Amino acid sequence: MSELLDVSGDFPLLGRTVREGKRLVYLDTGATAQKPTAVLDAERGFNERHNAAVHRGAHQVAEEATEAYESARAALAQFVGADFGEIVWTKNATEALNLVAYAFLNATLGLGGAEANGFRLREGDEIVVTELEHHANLVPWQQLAAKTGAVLRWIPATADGRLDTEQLDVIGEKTRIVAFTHASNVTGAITDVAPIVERAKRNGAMTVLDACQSAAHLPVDFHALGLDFAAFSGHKMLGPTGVGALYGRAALLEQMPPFITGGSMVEIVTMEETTFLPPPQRFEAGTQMVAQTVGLHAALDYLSDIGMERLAAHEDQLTALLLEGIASVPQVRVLGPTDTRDRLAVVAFEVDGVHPHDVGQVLDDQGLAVRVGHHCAQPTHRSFGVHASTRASAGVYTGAADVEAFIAGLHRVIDFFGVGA
Amino acid sequence: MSELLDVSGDFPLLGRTVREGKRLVYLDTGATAQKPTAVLDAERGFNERHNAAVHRGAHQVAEEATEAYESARAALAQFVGADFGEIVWTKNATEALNLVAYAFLNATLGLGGAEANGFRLREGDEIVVTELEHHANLVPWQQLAAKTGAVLRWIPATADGRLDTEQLDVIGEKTRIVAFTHASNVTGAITDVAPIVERAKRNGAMTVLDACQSAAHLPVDFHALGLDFAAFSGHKMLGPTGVGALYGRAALLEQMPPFITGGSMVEIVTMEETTFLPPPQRFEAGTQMVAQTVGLHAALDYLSDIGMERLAAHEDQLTALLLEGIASVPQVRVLGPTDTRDRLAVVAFEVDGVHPHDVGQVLDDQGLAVRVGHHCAQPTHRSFGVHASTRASAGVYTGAADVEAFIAGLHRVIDFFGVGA
Amino acid sequence: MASAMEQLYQQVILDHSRLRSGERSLEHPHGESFQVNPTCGDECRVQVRVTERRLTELGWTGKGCSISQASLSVMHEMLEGESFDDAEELGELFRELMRSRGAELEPADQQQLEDLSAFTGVAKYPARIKCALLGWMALRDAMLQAQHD
Amino acid sequence: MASAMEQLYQQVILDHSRLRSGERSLEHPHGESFQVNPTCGDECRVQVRVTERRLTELGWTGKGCSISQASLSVMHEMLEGESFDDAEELGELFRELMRSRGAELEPADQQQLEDLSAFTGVAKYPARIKCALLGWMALRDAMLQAQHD
Ligand SMILES: Cc1ncc(COP(=O)(O)O)c(C=O)c1O
Ligand SMILES: Cc1ncc(COP(=O)(O)O)c(C=O)c1O
Repeated sequence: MSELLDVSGDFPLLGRTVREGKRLVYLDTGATAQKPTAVLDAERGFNERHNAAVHRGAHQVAEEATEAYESARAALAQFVGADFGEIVWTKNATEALNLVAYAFLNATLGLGGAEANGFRLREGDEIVVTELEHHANLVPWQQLAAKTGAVLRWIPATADGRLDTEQLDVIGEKTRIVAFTHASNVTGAITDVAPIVERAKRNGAMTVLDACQSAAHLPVDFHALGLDFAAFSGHKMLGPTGVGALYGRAALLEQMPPFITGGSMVEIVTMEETTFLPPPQRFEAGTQMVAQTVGLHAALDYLSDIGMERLAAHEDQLTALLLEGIASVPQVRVLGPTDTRDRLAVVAFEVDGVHPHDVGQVLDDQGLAVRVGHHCAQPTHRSFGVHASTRASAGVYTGAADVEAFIAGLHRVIDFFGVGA
Repeated sequence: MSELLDVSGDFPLLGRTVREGKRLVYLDTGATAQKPTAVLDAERGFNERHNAAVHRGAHQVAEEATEAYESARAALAQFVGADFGEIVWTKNATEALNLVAYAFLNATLGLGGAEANGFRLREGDEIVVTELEHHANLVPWQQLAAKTGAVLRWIPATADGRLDTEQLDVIGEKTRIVAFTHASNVTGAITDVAPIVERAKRNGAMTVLDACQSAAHLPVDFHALGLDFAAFSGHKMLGPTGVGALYGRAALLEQMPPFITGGSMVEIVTMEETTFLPPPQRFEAGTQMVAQTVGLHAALDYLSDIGMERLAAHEDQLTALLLEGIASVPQVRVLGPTDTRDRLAVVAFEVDGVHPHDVGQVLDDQGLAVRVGHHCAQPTHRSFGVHASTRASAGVYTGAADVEAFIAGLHRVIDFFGVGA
Repeated sequence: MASAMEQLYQQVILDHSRLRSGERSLEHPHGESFQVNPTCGDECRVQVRVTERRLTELGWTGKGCSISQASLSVMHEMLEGESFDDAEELGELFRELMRSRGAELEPADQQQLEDLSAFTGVAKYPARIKCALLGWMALRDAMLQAQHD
Repeated sequence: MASAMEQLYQQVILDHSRLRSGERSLEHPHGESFQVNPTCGDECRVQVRVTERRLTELGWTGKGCSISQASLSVMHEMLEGESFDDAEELGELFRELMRSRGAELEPADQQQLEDLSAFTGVAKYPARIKCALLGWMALRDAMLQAQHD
């Protein structure tokens, strides 16, 4: 076993205590990550020196703001294996996924001219999702289907919370879109992307990857994966809230009609009609989350300094510790793979006879911050026959002591509710 | 004349220099405002102590984050004369306006059930905008019209850049939506809201106010104005980038189908279909700009401490100084009212024989940051027979010395390009 | 002194979450309501049968945490057979308790709340208040429905 | 030493912005392109007539700042009558100049750029680079079109 990282000192929030002086053990990184000082400094520094409207005006501060904003885009493109113009800023991954779904809707309603033909859906066209999706990569497609007459189909999950690769036949001739997660935020399972992309391509369908969990914890390369679109959020990657991004293959972004419309994405506007700028500006209407892109840039630098390979190795060890510790508590059932292969350090579980809210409460009382509920993935929970779970998830700043405290906490849950053997 | 405010010391960015040591005179507040230290501290403080996913999980930090997020909503509601549940967070005003337009579209496409009947458009229904709109309050309505067969009509501008109140007859029986600005970001003219709301109501049309410029510089009370919707942005109100809001009358928000869909806005999700939460959650999909709402809350506190009446009086004096100074330069023509009545401290102008870019450049060289271009309002410029202008706009931190420097700068422009009399 | 968490999980609550008094479906209810806690997907259905503004029968089904289940169970014990007015009054008092942030109650209120006063500790945990109130929201809805029919 | 702004507005540029060499519409152009600078709405239309990959005629119309107008004027003076290859080479060199952030050019390049070297100062103002390049984008487009017809 290689050395674990030891960087929690970089994260001011982790120094605080909760519930009458208990050390905070933050195991909710799957929901949102804490931010290193470097990120907070970068964001504040921007606001103190370079804040102005971007892509406008000829004054020096505006020039600097534009430079900061666009260099964050360049850094992000490089970080995820994309070209500069293939990154569209959004407020979060959810908006990014909706952007794609609404491009299909708007094209289907006749916008975008002949260029947008590839985005027009016909009744009976199929959209394929999976049973492991976060609601953000399920509900927009349901809505699109309801509005266009397309049919929603899905790849089911296996009993241990992976995609059932025996059932990729769901993707067929009628499939126009395949939207799937790179890693489940419930089971932690990492998807083998290649066979899905291969089958989608063979059938002429576009691929949309939910990279929310993966981009934050693994090295990703969207070009190498051959994807058409991918969505992710800054706040999961040590960046600020309020910023996310869509990756879109250049040729496809070119063809898409806009989603949100307004200032800074137009060419010529008359009272009667409007022509639009090329991507990525076409999809960035109004004043953007500029300071937040600068914060995210600092987060990417921080992650790159560590190295995503090293981060992934660090988290693999934590996964092993988590699964091992949990295995020692017989009342606990993991919802997801129980080995570390192709798996993030995200572990959802049930405690026999104790509701997740109650589990979480007793853990919280010990300073252990976990997530309880359905984690925005009700169908995934239903596939396990439960409607909610407790989830512990690790990040760059999580250490072995955190996992130990967590396992001790689980024993206290068992004792407190008297559900011991 | 009462005392001008003197608070520029609260704004770190204003202490910097540009272009080889020149004092920065920031006259681009109409585009985006600078932020006081209190705002930067609040945002950072949140990130250092309370950052977590809101409305989820049972741990203490998540509770605190939720409390911070919702108390920002309460503060904003109070600030603009709305009820708590009538404020929906968005990334900017542009998204807020699109949210309303897309609610109409989605209802028209059959979503939202019988409740959403009031949002269904039929071919020939009319949407009324004005010639003074920012693209953010024009293009989304053009798009909605193109997609639904509704017809776009507009109230023209007068020669001095106000709404032509003689032409309110554009609002008639067929009108379903009247979208208009509270204050033009080009001419600075403040709209007399009452007669427009009255006429809209009489014809059963909904009203959508673009309050971007007004909410930042005047006391506003959306209930008192009898509005149905209003949109505005945090970054113009001394708050962070990346946060804005929609005000919607409670009864109407209830009836609207969602816009962006995903996590945190759903009730029950199956693979087949989804039911949605009540407003405002229904319209807040995915992880929100939580730290930014906290920053905005601090901005509102800062503004309230000063008092919006006092701020408006301060800015009125600056308007007078600006208009007076400009009147002394014969080569300059103001695009907008030349008296201070019902007018913001936003002054766009032409310099005879000098292109706005060149005007802005020479001003910039003296440390004067103004905006050049069409300010996202091409039709407004066209109504003046120009395609671009230079714009100086003031804020809480602007002082008389700034205006003096600006007028001196204008003289230098005249000299530099040799267009003097 | 008991910790905040021990105050939260008082024995009354733990007992009621196992007792589940009134957990059953009614036939031909006059009013019913289904409520979901969006955080966790916890659900409950409350059904009522009514005679002259009196809850002659009150039944519930659902899945949820100990707080939500105990709250339903106590609700059933205290309100089945009671008048609408009493139910509304108790509901209002309970909602007030939940807004109290865990402050001590007046002795009179405490007496009226009976077993419900065991939920005082819940008010210190904002995220759990919804759990305690879920069944009461459903009851209010169900009563409204029964009134209108 | 001249300030950055004085370097930006060299006399050549101010002169050309008034001279407006080549400002006219062509009849029956073989290629034309309309470009807009989204920041300010500045527009230009460049039209070309072509014989054997040579720009026999080059005309432009448009409204814009001194930088964009001067750039079009110099472009006309230098390229009317020249071959596509020369036009492409010069355009590429000019784009390089604009990316240089105002660094000194090699003497050979400077010589080839002739009056265009007066635009060196523009490269220090990122927001103005688009102004200088607007006409050149239109020219490239118009030539492409003429080639395809
Ligand atoms: C009048 C007006 N409306 C709308 C907007 C758009 O606001 P935002 O860019 O923050 O979405 C602006 C500012 O740019 C504005 O001044
Ligand atoms: C797998 C997955 N997809 C999508 C999302 C949505 O991301 P956001 O809430 O930042 O839009 C999340 C996080 O909540 C996630 O974990």
